[in-house]
Amino acid sequence: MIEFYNVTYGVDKTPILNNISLRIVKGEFVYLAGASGAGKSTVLSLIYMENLPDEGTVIIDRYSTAKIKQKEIPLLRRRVGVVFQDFRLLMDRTVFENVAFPLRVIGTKSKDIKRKVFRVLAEVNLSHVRNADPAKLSGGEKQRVAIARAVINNPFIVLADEPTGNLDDDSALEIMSIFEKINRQGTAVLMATHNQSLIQRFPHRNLYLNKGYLIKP
Amino acid sequence: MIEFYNVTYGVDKTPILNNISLRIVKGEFVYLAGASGAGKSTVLSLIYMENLPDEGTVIIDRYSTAKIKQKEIPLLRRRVGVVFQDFRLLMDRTVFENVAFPLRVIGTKSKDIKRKVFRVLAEVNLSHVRNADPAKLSGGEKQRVAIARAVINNPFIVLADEPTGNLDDDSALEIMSIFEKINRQGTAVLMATHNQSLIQRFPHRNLYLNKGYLIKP
Amino acid sequence: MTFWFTLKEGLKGFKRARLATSISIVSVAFALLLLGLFMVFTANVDRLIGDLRSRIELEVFLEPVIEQSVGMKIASEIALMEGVSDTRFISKADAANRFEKQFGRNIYEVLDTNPLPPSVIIHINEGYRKAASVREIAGRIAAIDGVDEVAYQEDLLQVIDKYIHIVYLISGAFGGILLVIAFILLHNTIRLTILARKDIIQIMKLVGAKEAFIRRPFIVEGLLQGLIGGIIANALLWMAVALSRHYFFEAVVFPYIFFAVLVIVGVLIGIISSKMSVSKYLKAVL
Amino acid sequence: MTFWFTLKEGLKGFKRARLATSISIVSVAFALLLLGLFMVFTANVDRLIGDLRSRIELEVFLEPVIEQSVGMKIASEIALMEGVSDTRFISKADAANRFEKQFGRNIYEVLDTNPLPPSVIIHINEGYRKAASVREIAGRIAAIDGVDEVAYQEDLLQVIDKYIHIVYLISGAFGGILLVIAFILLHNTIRLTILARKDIIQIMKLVGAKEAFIRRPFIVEGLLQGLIGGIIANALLWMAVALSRHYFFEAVVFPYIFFAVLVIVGVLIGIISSKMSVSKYLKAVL
Ligand SMILES: Nc1ncnc2c1ncn2[C@@H]1O[C@H](COP(=O)(O)OP(=O)(O)OP(=O)(O)O)[C@@H](O)[C@H]1O
Ligand SMILES: Nc1ncnc2c1ncn2[C@@H]1O[C@H](COP(=O)(O)OP(=O)(O)OP(=O)(O)O)[C@@H](O)[C@H]1O
Ligand SMILES: [Mg+2]
Ligand SMILES: [Mg+2]
Repeated sequence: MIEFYNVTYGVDKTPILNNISLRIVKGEFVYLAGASGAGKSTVLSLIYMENLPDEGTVIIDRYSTAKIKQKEIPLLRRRVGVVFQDFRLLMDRTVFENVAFPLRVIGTKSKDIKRKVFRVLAEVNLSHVRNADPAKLSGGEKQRVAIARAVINNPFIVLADEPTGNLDDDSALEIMSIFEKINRQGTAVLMATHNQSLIQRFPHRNLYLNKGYLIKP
Repeated sequence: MIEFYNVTYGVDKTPILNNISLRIVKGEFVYLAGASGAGKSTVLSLIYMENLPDEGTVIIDRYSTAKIKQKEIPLLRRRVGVVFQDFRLLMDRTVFENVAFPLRVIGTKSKDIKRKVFRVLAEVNLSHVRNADPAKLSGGEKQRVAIARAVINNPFIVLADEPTGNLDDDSALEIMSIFEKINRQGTAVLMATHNQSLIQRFPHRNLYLNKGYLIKP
Repeated sequence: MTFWFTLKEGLKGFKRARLATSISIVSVAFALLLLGLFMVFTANVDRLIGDLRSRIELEVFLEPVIEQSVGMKIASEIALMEGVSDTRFISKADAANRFEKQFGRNIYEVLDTNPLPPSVIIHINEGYRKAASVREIAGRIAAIDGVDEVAYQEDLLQVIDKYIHIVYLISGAFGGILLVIAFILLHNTIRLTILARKDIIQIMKLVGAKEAFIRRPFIVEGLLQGLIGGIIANALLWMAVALSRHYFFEAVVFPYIFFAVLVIVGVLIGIISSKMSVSKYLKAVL
Repeated sequence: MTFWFTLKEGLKGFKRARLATSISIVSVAFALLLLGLFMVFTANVDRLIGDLRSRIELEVFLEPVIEQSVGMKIASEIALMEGVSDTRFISKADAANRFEKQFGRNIYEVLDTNPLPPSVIIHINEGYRKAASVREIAGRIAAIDGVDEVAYQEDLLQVIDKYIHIVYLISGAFGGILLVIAFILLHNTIRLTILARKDIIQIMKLVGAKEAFIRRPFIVEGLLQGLIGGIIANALLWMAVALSRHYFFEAVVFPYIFFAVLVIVGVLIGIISSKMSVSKYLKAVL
């Protein structure tokens, strides 16, 4: 369902990823570990196609970087939920509208939007700040808004870039249980993380990146 | 050296901090723990005086919120290094210039700036990206730039808001050893963090916040 | 559904970027006001030139010995000719009065008889106030029995004919420059308001919004900026016209179509600029 | 040291916000061009009115029986009077020629003798071309022996005197409105370029920079925007003047001081706007 074939990617002749091949099947839960600057966020960016590989092919669902048309990219992204490392919230609207945005994009009815957003906000413990300005939230609260937005649209895979980095251990456990739950419902999860204790507590397949190379386990 | 006397702070009638009293002495290393949204970042903001208490007094070095003049605040801030949770890098200039900024502010000579910045960048392992655009760095790299900027000016205290949130364990250990080192040199450190394993590995006094209240140990 | 969502989003864009949008509206209003002032100015210059042309008169000198009644018959004959709007008969006595005015002496002081010829002063219809047509009319009149000579300020007419082009050219060039300037100013302002939101545009794209979906509310916002700016410009322009009617000329010309022109120009620039700017940032990220 | 750092920072600001700054410079240039065009326009209208006034002439009719030599003596006597710039003597023969031109007939065809008086045409010095002064001069001339009557277009003079105020008032009002518009447009553009960097300003403040330290490079940047915009405006204005000299009037007036005025206005607005906007965001955070 997600396949990398000998993917190489660089910026300005600096290689960032070298000859990466990997496969994530439907409904799998996979960690992406590696030191700071190893290329984890870059791997994720190739999946939601913010970046395209210099060499090799990335295949996501029925889309291949070899032949995807530019106007198909939004359709791909609606099926992939992303928790960005720097959150990338829409700072010009409320928490509610941030979470609702992926539903607005596909033209969901207002009533359904309201119902779904309320449910997801409750799951991440943010019901009380739904009308707040995201800029004023604490780091962990922003992170949870990003998570809510990533899962609202029932994607087939959620890419989570360090989704517990700004969370205390209790909140991190809660968030992990949310990811476990959506994973049990059939959604694949690819989580870039440094949190070794989480990896040990919730064991799943682990991809390890080192300076742009995928290390065989 | 840092003293909170019955400090209360809120926004729009929502209380965020309630009746906080604490003291951090010269050269101490103190953790500030607590769940997401407990008010850790807000406590730090009262120290560098982005926010002023609604009630009570905060005394930092020779400045008291009761009588500090607005134009003295920059002077205070030059003595307090802050690693912001969201980094707050100057996105319009290079990594080098970001780290150099606190020195420019006090009019340090270019030659000295170069020497000092190079040394600090080497300590946080960022020498190779010194001319990069901060927006393009990985999460952990941005965090290390923020740390470098906080310590460049030999502050008497460094406030670090979740400074290892985006770092893998190895990098986190390295960063911790940097903080330990500057602490040994006499700089106080107040670190808001969720990372229990770090707290256990490097034991120091721990302040615990819960929903805006400081819990007595 | 989508239409209303788009409109609502466009309106919300105002609130979301309140400062930028209000700065932009003020700029739009003032650039359009400028354009409006120039249009009013041009309309008034045009009216003035029309006035000048309407003052053209031909003086037809008749034979000095002609009977007054015959002269008046010739005058009414001329009045019926194509291109002539009206005629006025100047008798020998009227001519003597004019002589005195012009030379400061009564002609009867110097002479016993009045040697001055009677004449007919004629005005020309609007469509015929050009050197060529007037010359043609003068020729036809000169052929009438009893007419001695036809005099008119041919050189003035030629000057008007010649300079009118220059006046219109200058007005046109100035108006063109002004339109370009107003366009550039509005366009730049709207670009800057969207530049301030380029992150938002890029995030929307990364979260799966199609380009059209992102673009539409911004276009609506640009349209509304142009519309509101146009309305404010109209109000200011109307005040300026009312003030100048009160203090300077009551006769300031102000075609109400200008109101529509300003609003339309504002709305078009708003739409085009928003669309161009948003597209730029949409292209900046994959 | 600090001066050079500030200047360098201001220059770097250009590179750091290249798009915003270039949009702003273009806006500044065009708003100033506008102002320049208007100043040129006004200067030319002023020249034109001066021209019109310089055409004022008085015609002094002498006694018809006077000797030509006496008439010429009177003419040179008048030429020496205060306010008179030059005189031209029209003999009886010249008057006869003028009669023929005006009435279409040779005066000797009708009469044996020439009854037309000789006259003196006089022009007035620049400072005296007002209805009151001219009336006073005419009075003094009328008192001279041998002068029969003094004729001039008093009504034309009164019209110029009356309307000149209105023309200057309108020009002044229009110029004032234009200055306000140009100011608002520039100010808004520069505000928007700084709005796009408000985060930077706030971060600087949080890291211990004093307000003046943050403000200075932005002010330098605003100054440079105004300066560059002014220079571009001057180049465009000079092109416009050169083109209109080539295609329309060779005599287009263009005082070179305008170059300086545009640059100074641009620089002032750049400085003031930057300063105001930065201060706003400096106050937004403690
Ligand atoms: N657009 C870019 N231009 C230049 N260098 C880039 C760009 N994007 C990423 N890099 C570099 O590529 C390397 C990998 O970046 P990436 O963000 O993928 O790391 P990461 O594994 O996510 O690290 P972290 O754990 O710190 O977030 C980094 O050294 C980064 O500086
Ligand atoms: N300017 C503000 N306006 C409204 N609410 C605010 C503002 N600043 C902070 N808050 C709220 O105050 C609470 C405490 O925020 P703070 O950032 O101090 O938490 P924190 O302990 O740092 O959390 P985290 O670990 O998630 O960073 C949060 O619920 C936050 O939403
Ligand atoms: Mg990363
Ligand atoms: Mg925080």
